[in-house]
Amino acid sequence: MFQDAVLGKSRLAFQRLGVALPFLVILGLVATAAPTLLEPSNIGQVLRQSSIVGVMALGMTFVLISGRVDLSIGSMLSLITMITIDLHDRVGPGVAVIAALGVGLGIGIVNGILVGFLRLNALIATLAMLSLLQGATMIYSNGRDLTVAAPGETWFAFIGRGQVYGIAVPILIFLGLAALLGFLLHKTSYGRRVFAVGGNETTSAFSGLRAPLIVASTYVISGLTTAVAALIIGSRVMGAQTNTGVGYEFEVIAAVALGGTSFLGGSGSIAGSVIGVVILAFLQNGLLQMGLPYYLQWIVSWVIIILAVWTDAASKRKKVLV
Amino acid sequence: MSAVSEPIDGLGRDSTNWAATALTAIGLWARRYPVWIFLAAALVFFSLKSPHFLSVFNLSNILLQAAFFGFLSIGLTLLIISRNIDLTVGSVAGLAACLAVGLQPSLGLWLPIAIGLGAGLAIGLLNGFLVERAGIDSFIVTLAGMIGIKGLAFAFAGEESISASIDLFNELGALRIGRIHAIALLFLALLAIGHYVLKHTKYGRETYAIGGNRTAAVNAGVRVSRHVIIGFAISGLLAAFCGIAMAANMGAAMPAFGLGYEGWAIAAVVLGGTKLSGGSGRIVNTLGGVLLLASLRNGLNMIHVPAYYVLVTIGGALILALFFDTQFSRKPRQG
Amino acid sequence: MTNSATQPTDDVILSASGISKSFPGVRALDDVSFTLRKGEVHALCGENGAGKSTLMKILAGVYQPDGGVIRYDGRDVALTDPLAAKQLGILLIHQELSLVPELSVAENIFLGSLPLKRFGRVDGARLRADTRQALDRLGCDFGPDDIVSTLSIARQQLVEIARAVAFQSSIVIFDEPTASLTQQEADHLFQTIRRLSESGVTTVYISHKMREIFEISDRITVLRDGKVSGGLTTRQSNEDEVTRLMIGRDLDHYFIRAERQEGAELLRVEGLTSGPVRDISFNVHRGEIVGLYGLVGSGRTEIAEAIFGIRPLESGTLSWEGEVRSIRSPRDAIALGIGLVPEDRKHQGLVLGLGGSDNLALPNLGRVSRLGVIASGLEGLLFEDYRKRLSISTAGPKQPVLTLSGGNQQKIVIAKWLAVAPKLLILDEPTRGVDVGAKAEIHGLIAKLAESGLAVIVISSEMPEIIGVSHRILTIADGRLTGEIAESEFSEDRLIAAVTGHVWADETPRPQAA
Amino acid sequence: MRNILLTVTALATLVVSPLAASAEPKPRGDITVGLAFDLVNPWAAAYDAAFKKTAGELGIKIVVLDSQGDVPRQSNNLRDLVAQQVDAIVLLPNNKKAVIPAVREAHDAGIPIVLSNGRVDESGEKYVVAWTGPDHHLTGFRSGELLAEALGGKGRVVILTGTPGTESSIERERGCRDALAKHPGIEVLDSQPTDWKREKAQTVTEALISRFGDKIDGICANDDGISLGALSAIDAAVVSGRVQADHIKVTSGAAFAEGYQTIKKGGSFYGSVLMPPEQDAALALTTAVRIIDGETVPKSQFYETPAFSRANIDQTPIPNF
Repeated sequence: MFQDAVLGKSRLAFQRLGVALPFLVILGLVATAAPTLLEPSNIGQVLRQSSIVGVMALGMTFVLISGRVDLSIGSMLSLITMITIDLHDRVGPGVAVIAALGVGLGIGIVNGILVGFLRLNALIATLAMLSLLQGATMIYSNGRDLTVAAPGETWFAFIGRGQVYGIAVPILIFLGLAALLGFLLHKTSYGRRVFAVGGNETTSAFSGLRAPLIVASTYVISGLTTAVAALIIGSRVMGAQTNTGVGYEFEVIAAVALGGTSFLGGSGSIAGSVIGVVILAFLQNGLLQMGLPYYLQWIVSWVIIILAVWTDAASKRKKVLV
Repeated sequence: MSAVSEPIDGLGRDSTNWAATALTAIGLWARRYPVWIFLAAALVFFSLKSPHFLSVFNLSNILLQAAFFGFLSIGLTLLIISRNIDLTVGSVAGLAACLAVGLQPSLGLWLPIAIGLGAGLAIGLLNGFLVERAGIDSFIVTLAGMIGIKGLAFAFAGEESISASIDLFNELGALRIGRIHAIALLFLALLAIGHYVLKHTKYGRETYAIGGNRTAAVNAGVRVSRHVIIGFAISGLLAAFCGIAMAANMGAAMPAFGLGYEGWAIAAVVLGGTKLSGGSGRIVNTLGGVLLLASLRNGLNMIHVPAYYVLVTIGGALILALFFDTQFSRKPRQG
Repeated sequence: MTNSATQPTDDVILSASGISKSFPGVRALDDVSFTLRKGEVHALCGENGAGKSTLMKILAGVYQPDGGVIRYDGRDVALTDPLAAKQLGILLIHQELSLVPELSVAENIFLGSLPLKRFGRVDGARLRADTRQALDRLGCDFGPDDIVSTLSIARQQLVEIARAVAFQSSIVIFDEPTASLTQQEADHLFQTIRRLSESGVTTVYISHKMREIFEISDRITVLRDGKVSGGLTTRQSNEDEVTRLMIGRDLDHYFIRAERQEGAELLRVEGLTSGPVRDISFNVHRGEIVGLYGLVGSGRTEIAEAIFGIRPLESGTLSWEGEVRSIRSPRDAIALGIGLVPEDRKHQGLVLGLGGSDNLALPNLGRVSRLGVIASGLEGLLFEDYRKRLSISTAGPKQPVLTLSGGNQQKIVIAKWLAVAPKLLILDEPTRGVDVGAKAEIHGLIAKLAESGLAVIVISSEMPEIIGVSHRILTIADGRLTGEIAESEFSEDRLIAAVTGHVWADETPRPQAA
Repeated sequence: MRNILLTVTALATLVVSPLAASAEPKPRGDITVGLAFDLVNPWAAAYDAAFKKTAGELGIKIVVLDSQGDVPRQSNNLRDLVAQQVDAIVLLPNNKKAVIPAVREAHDAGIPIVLSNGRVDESGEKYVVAWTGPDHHLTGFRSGELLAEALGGKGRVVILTGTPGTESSIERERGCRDALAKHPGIEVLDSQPTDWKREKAQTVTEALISRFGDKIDGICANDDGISLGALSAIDAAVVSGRVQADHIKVTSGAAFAEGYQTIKKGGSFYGSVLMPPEQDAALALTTAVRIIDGETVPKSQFYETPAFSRANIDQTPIPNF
């Protein structure tokens, strides 16, 4: 706890490097085994693939810094994608996009009320929401997958498939949101409040901050980023499946944790999360390109994540008094 | 607090008072441990709604289903009280099940079981080591482990399920003592041991100390690191128990056994009133949480809630239970 | 049992020589030597950061020295861990109570060495009996099975002391034991220490409070910057000498009372009732310093919290500048111009992981930001301003406050509230755990604030402090206002009289183990 | 290996049900049939709908229990159905071995079990009254054959599977491999899971194209969703010039409506295999009711899942999911 607290801000730069460093070494090794990994076209592809987890990781960073966690994002992703695709053909892409953001906002508010205002345990409350939203997805779609009837004729395709100056739109959305939310988290008084509430809720309340509201707001951000991720995935696939988001919550949390955001709240950064996301995506892609069977990919990811976090923890310890 | 008794005559007086005192005591207890109220409410509700719910067959059924993830909750209660968490338990269950069954053709019955349990223990030790000696947060250690250990199970067993080749294994899994499954009894026995350990042994009392005030425990000379590592080992061992018990009951094993059970197990522990912030909790109440979730799942099946709505209902019920829990069990501020 | 000696003898029980200890970047102890005699009370003084705590942690086995020799009872010893120290008979009672809230008194006392029966079962009967014996010897009014979280802080401290009795420790180290105690509780503690001393136990007493040191100790060792700056016999020394050794210069005064320039009434509290506090009425004027004196648990903190909007009012009114206002949250209070320096600095006053400037900015985010964006220039300027005005020493505005001394931490809390430009500042135990130098600075600051027209409420359980700074003292006992004492009538006896009847419930003698 | 099965196709093995009941048939309104399966994909949703529809037509009551892909939970659900004393159970086993003890318990409780769309291991067959529907292995086999046909019996192939460890994924992959193994000119480069997700199928295919470049000639996918994900990746690779248009051929098991339309348009998506849930559900439920009525039913009512490509698409009905 001590270390996390101390390193919360002052040594963030170092800390981030701490995680990235062993990864770069490992990535180098992976790249020798799979030379195609570092081809420019592949790099672009991996970055684009990482954008869905990435966008959600941005929201999760806020939630974790405020000292909470959001496990509901996987199911939320499924539900919002389903609604978006359904409305796309029934009402039109514009309404679909607005509805997606609206639903993300709404679920974020519900999560926020449960965890922020009613003070329910975040882990279990959002686990419950995970189940609830999965059910809602099934009810909404009646268990069916949905697809866009004419994927070639909608501007909606631009979100997930478009390119601007040769850069895929999802990457632009990811990096743009990262810049925006990074600014919000690190440069505004709101962001400062999030750090304060996660660092010490009582002190925040004593300082006149509305801790419940701030906690709730992080869930709203998480809901909105999940909605954006749903737009990307919906547009990329031009369809929605009931299992679209299954398991995403753990991938997102792993990426954010890798980026140095503490589970105890009060420390972390958007830049760290971006690095964590990108690292994880390259690792997954590299292992796949090495031709490892899936189970070996899982085992190797396990070992590498532990090694990276361990190296990081060890380097932190050396730098800190006692 | 005040007794509601109105003594009518000398004869009934004692008993009324006694009853009132008992009621008050139950009321107080229920306020502290509301999970039993939820459980009672669920049992009453489902009994009224389904004629089959309260049958001996079904109740022993619920107990068996509870045991499946209940094993995991026992170890997790210990760990959560000491302010740690173990997300690998589901994957460990799958791995242990595969080892115990997959090695039967070459090693017989007992050695593979021992190897399965040993693997759980070893992974627990590894998790504990990483948390304590490498100083990584247990959530991250076990989140990464969750995937990796699943990989180990697939690497060992392949994708397909493996049949148990030794009949005794299956017979043990299907064994009933009276009307109750031996596995359920094993679960209850381990739970009782867990209760004993937490309540009456040095290890148990020190568990509370570590979760409640780690510095104090260190200063008092408690070997905290060793303690926590042992805690993870216990959790791993119990997870292995869970997997092997499931394999015995189903006469087969596959890596996907126990997948996602960590969520159920943790939810049961939290519903039982154990706080994730550590330092407090009781294992009997974890039993309440486990039974509540098992009854809920079984009960929704018995009253024919449409499949999609089961997910919604369980999610909603969990939130409601959590809500009432925070309303009921607000402890007075410490003086 | 060793209860023969009545006077401190010259037997050396422990000698430490040439102790050094470095942490990365800091030389915490540099060639420190001193001796402890059997049955004496040995005070250890020094400003925060002088190395007192490090030295004590070495004696308690928490840290290992880089160099030096410790001889205990005539032989060299290696204190490799807390258990080893405990087994030798050295017990450290930490400044922050080292108890587990959810465990019983007995379990806390014997934590780490619980007596066992067969099957690893904790021997409850023996545990209880041993605990009972220790508690009785200290004259405690609670039992072995009481859960620690239900006990008052003073009683929790007794639980720690009971450890020393239970383990028949020969050296007990107290690290600022009276920080959270009222005068009466402290007096009771001194009786306990004397009792221990009479039975041959050596006490090491660390404190910032000169009065206590001179009341209780036999000898004094002063540390400065990791070195021993002096060893004194208490009876042949005085406060000034100790202070000089501690800070390396003369300290002019302890208390500078503000010139009383009483202005208009600012706050009027009428019939305030909230939780344990009942029917409190008083007022505060601009430029006035009102002292609020009462025992821990008397309700003084709750009064502050009610005024500041943290606790809901059950009844009563608050008038601000003559108008009845409702304050439902700290936001409302801050908007009116009220600041609260809370009792528990680490949990209520600071976000330890954030830097000084971040903490300072917390209630002032509006001031340091433009359209919600933090202007780091403004933030830095604000911090720099207060860093100078309050002479806060930090490595920089972003240094996490966790790593600062208690005095500097407290100054940041005060600065944070001064920066909101309050009309009323409530300070709850403003100098708890703060060293002598910083203490004087804080007292001086309070005076200056009042002189500039601010209304101040100071809550304290340190009688010299409350008498030294206040213009008027209100006494609280059992949640009620028991008296109002004007400056001309200040005396310790008056204060004690106003809050007695609510002191130790166990003042009445208890049966004691022979 | 299981090619013998092909030869026995549709040959209803005339094993008489052991439960040739003697009592008079129950009135339809009193009959309750349980359905135990995983309601996790559109195919299952369509099955569910068809099951309900058939139940309505037959005038019987049903209890539908979903085990969310969790193997132990399916055993729990079977026991829950036994506790409710349903008259028969239709089971889509999510594991062919682990479900056997629970099947046996139902059998011992006198509840007939009809397996649908999947089998249990030999050791469990004696507890099962009848088996209906198609077979995942054959579905996979057909998709493999189709790919071999598309490639002219020669080329390099990757297999995209569902979620590792799920029965349908295991069996379809094995079927596909069995079919491809018959063509010595075909080499399987790799097999990777996609968790039945289109987006993941796309990501995996992108990585595979990066790795193998234009070496990939064909993709054999476990269902149309995976195929469509892979097609998105192929399309992008064609646009960026890394892969020739229409070079890679894709076939899959379990045709979806969208896949059907895509095949019809032509291009990389060569063909798929029909797995109509309607007939499946209707057959299973009718068989269960016939057993309750005391009729003798064939032990096995297997039917062929036809493969189709653009060539014969007009003779193939459109899947409704």
